[in-house]
Amino acid sequence: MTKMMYRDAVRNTIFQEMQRDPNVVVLGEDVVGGMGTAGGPEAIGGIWSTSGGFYEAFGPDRVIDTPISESAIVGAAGGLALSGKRPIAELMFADFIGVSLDQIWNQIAKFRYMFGGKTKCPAIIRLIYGAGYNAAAQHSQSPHAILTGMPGLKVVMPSTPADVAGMMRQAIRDDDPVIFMEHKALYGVQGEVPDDPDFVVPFGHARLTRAGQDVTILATGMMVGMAEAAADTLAEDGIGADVIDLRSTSPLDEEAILDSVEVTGRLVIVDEAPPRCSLATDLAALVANKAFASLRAPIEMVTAPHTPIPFARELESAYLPNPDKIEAAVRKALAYN
Amino acid sequence: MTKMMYRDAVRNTIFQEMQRDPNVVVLGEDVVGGMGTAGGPEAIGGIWSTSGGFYEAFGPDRVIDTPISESAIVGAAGGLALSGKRPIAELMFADFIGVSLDQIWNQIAKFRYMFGGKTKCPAIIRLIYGAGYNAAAQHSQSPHAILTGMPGLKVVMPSTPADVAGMMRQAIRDDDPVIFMEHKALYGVQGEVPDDPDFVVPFGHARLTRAGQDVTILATGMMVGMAEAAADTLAEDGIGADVIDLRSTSPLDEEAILDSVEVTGRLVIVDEAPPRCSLATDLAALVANKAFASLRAPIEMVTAPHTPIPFARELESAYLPNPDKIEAAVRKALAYN
Amino acid sequence: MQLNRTDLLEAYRRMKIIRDFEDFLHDEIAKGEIAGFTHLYAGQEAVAVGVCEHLSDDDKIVSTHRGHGHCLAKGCDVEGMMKEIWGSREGLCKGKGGSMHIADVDKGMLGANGIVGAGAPIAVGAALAAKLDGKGNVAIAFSGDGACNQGTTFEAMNMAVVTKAPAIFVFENNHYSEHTGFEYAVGTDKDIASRAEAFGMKVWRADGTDFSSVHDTMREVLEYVRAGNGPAAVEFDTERFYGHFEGDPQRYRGKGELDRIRAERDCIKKFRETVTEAKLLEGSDLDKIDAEVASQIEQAVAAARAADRPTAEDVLADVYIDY
Amino acid sequence: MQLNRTDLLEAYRRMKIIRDFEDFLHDEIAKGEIAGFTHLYAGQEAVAVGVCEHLSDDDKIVSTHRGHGHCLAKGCDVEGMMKEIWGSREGLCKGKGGSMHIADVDKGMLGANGIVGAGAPIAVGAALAAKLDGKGNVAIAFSGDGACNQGTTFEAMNMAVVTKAPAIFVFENNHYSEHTGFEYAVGTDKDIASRAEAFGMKVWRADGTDFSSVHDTMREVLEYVRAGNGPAAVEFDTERFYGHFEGDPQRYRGKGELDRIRAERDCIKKFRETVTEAKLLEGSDLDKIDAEVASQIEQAVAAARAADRPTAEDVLADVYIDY
Ligand SMILES: Cc1ncc(C[n+]2csc(CCOP(=O)(O)OP(=O)(O)O)c2C)c(N)n1
Ligand SMILES: Cc1ncc(C[n+]2csc(CCOP(=O)(O)OP(=O)(O)O)c2C)c(N)n1
Ligand SMILES: [Mg+2]
Ligand SMILES: [Mg+2]
Repeated sequence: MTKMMYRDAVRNTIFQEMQRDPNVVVLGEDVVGGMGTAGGPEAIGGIWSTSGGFYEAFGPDRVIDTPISESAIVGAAGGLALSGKRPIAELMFADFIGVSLDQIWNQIAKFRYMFGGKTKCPAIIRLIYGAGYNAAAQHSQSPHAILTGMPGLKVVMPSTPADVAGMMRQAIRDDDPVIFMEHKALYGVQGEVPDDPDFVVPFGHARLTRAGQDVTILATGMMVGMAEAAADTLAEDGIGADVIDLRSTSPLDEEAILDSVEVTGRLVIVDEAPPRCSLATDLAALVANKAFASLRAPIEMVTAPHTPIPFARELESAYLPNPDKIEAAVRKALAYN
Repeated sequence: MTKMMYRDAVRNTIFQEMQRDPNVVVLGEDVVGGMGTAGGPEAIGGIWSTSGGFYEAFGPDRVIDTPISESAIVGAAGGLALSGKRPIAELMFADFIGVSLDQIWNQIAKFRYMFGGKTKCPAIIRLIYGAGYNAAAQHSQSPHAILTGMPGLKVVMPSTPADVAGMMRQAIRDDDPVIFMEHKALYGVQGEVPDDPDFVVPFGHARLTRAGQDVTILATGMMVGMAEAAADTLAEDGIGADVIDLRSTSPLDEEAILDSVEVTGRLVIVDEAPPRCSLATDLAALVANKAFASLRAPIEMVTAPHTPIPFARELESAYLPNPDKIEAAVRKALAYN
Repeated sequence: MQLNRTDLLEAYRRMKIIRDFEDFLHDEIAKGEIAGFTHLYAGQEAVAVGVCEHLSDDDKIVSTHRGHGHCLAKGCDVEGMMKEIWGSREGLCKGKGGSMHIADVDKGMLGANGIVGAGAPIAVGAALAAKLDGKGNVAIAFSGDGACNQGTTFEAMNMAVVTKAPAIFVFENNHYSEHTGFEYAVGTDKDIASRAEAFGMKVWRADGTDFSSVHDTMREVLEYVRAGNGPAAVEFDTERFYGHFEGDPQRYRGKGELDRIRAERDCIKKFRETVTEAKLLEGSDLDKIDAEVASQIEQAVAAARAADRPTAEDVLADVYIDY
Repeated sequence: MQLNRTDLLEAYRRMKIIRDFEDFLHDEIAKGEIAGFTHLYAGQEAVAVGVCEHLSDDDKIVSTHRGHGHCLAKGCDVEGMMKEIWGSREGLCKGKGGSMHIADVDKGMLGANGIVGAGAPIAVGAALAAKLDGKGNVAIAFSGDGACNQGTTFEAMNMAVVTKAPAIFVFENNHYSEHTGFEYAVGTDKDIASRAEAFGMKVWRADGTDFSSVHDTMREVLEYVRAGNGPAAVEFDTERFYGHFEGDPQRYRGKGELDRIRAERDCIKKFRETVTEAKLLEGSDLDKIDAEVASQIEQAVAAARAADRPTAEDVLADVYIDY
């Protein structure tokens, strides 16, 4: 085990896999940094410091600094993947799927199906997502619902450095396109990461981070820590919560969710995104369909409101879920008879 | 009342509103048709025949034929709307939101909020959507969930010529941005349309198309007819269904849904799109949260599978919901005790 | 014409396969047996064939909604394509893709594409892969005159220049995007090639209805790009014989325009005239190919009609490799 | 310099307001009191002011992530902006937009924009509205050298040409997009203006650090566009003084580069030198403005610090007009 930050788990895993497999290629804006300047390549690494040293180690054909052209970046990842490479494209902010969605949705996600299963497209699209930086409406979004809804994509949302490492390695070795979502507010979080160079976290396996009998709390990304904080507070009152970090939303570990709800009968879903047609509603619908008999209270959802993300500190705080809101939702679910 | 086709209700309402209000402008690819050709403007009207005669009546400044540049089309609609116009932008296929999503999602939907409520953006984006034409994975999609999930947008999905007329007129007079979804398989459907030049169908009001006590069926667009067909068959067996055509998904008529489920206790949701993070899950979650006490059976969802839309006739038929699948879902919901 | 007899016969055969394939579909679609939206390539054969004759399976192409010609020129199986268009599970894409999505990645054919402009970025990716492999392969993006207004096409050109990717942008200017004229929709005083030039690329222009002009031009282009000089662009002036999609009444055409282009700008007719006049081939050589191709298409159609239909279970397969 | 004394004083004041506004923010952000991502415009003032001095409220501009300068030049309220950046509910956007989304539609300022390249299509729409109104108004899209690689920018240029929209594309080439050099990311032998030219537009080029050059050039451009000749593009060579965003250590700069541009390419310094040497204004006139602006900024900051903070309920307002 080595202790490292979430962001370093991203960087180090990609670096190791690039050493292992010459077909792994990264591309994106400023993934080198300093191209065409007096400072020269790597004058400043990627703006998230997740590709430092790559250019020097692997050169311009495998570490491709691109112009501001997200459609071309994702499209190029598609072309690379169809040509036998394992591209990792970075979109600096997840919000930039807006300018590149066609290539994600209508191309990369669908090649295999449209081509009758005769090809594979092992492309990774890294999305740095989430609120917490007061970056306002266009640099803070969590568009995981849109992507989870797209057949052909796998969508992963690790919340710890270890999961980042294990899921990034899995993503790189996976033969399907993977949306790899990194929460920007977690970049500085520290954690132990296994040293095994083949350590992978397979997709579709949720992680139980707290165990309890009274309520099930589902969360992803930055919401996991909030759910844990709420669970810890509730535990002081003798209320036991299963906190389930879904880790990947597509594939989804339905079993873990249903098994837990069968025991607890009460479900609280935490989602950083606005409420409509969201991951929260997806999970609620799953349970309302497949574990209806076990449900003993209305399904509670703690989400952002149906608004864009506001700028000011007070507004963003009010916008986001937090442990208090989660706790309140749990108490509401428990109060129902 | 005048009998006309769904497509003519689109065309005629826009035409009337353009006569009434000089600020209404339409733009899109081939909305004139024949520009820069020997045949000349309107040699062929819009490819969906929903803008015939516009150019002749209103000229090039109000009927703007554009290059194949969907981002610029939607963006221009945004700029027109911020400048006091009421633009109606046509995306020939809803699937083309892929190449223009940023302008829909991060611009038009958010201007009002980002600008502190000090402006309005009365733009309409017409999306011709849906399967049924064997147009395969990139020309058949129903991306209403993605758009419904976006705060700032209103999303409407009329299923009859009368609703097309009433909702298009409302959309044009509405001060918020509206996604106007026209199902291509309904274009040829006939229906009576009120002659009143001010006839509007306000958003957020569902339409009860069949009334019954045993089950609630929710549907939109092409799914409404299928739900009605299933209800009619079920009626022969004495099973009564409320069939609710939501008409707009944002705003959503929560009351109509909850009131019905309170009576029936059983819910079947029909959605043409794939299942994950869909409108179907959105509605299920609403009911699982707000009408839990009334629910007497698991919520059933009849949706497309989690796959892209296949080409072949047999495959597309198998992919889509149909009255048989809806009937089976209803029977399943009724069988539950 | 720098080709030997075998190559000329092969080029003619390919063009003729495309033409017959499309002529057949044109008639058949009118009868209603074929589902979906179909965009026919007839008239533009010299471009697809003149380009692809230079390529190996390791060179990639990315095509458009009007993709049959590119597929056939790149070596996709005629019968597999016909079956695909018929929606058979024996089709090249098991009936899942249809006309707008035919692909054969093993042959370097990375797909027709229903989204105008989507191909160019994908081609840049394929070109970057070729650059990494360092074997002198290239990737070609076919785009129409309409597609050259889509942002993705521009981004791709710029990115190819920046990354020195061995990508070639082949613009087939058939003067129309759907029902709109090139003169209207492409806002430039000049041509598409000049735009590409402004992105820092070396460009070529040629008559796309003249096979030898296409073929000779592409020889130069490919030499240039394979040598590691970065991307290039070529604009071919060409003609489409049928409507934008099947069913299009083409009222935007000038009086007699279709007759004129059929008479004066038919690349296959011109090829025949040139090679027979220059005594490179005999008319009888070509007649023989005509007959062979006619029966090949007939057989493909018979096979497509008889082929297995997909079943409901097939819908769920091929979304992911696992899961 | 074709300006009279009043106009010169006004131009200087506007530039100075921007400079002080940004210098102040630079220091303040380092202290951590201000939230979010902030991109400072200092160094480029002559462009924003030289362009906007020609415009009325009915002329529209669309800005970028680096928008403070454009906002201030277009007449947005200094205090309202400062409050917005502070996240106050008294801010120009009630604290909902912040630095990257400041707008004042009534002043013809259609918003800064966090999405690189998103502004150009919006400006085309505003230009089409102006065309429809027929009063000779224009719409201007400001774009950086990096933004000129985004597909939307190209689409907008083409669409403006096709629709003869009175749009002006102002490219501020400050040689960097984030940490990447213009020479690398813009794949052309030439400049941005040449690209715009290839889209069929008339183009101009000028030194963006020389106010009079910007102002004179824009006079010509605006005459051309207001006269109904369709769109135009201008490229201004300029410099940014601070990092890409606040916190950027600028290691991509050459040795002494920042000192050199501060010494030789400071548009405000150059303005002062030119107008005093030419005896158009006295140094004391300018000193007086300096003092006034300094206190204006100080007051704005004091007001921002004291202004009402937004509350949790404010989150829900302003999404829709009704519902
Ligand atoms: C993104 C997108 N916009 C619009 C369309 C509809 N469409 C299909 S083909 C076409 C015209 C294409 O013109 P061109 O590129 O010249 O190709 P051609 O049809 O002439 O071969 C259009 C507008 C589409 N398929 N995709
Ligand atoms: C679509 C999109 N891609 C990337 C970014 C991240 N980003 C913000 S500013 C910037 C550089 C812009 O460079 P330029 O256009 O030259 O403007 P400048 O910063 O020099 O003013 C980038 C890459 C973004 N905001 N939006
Ligand atoms: Mg064309
Ligand atoms: Mg710049």
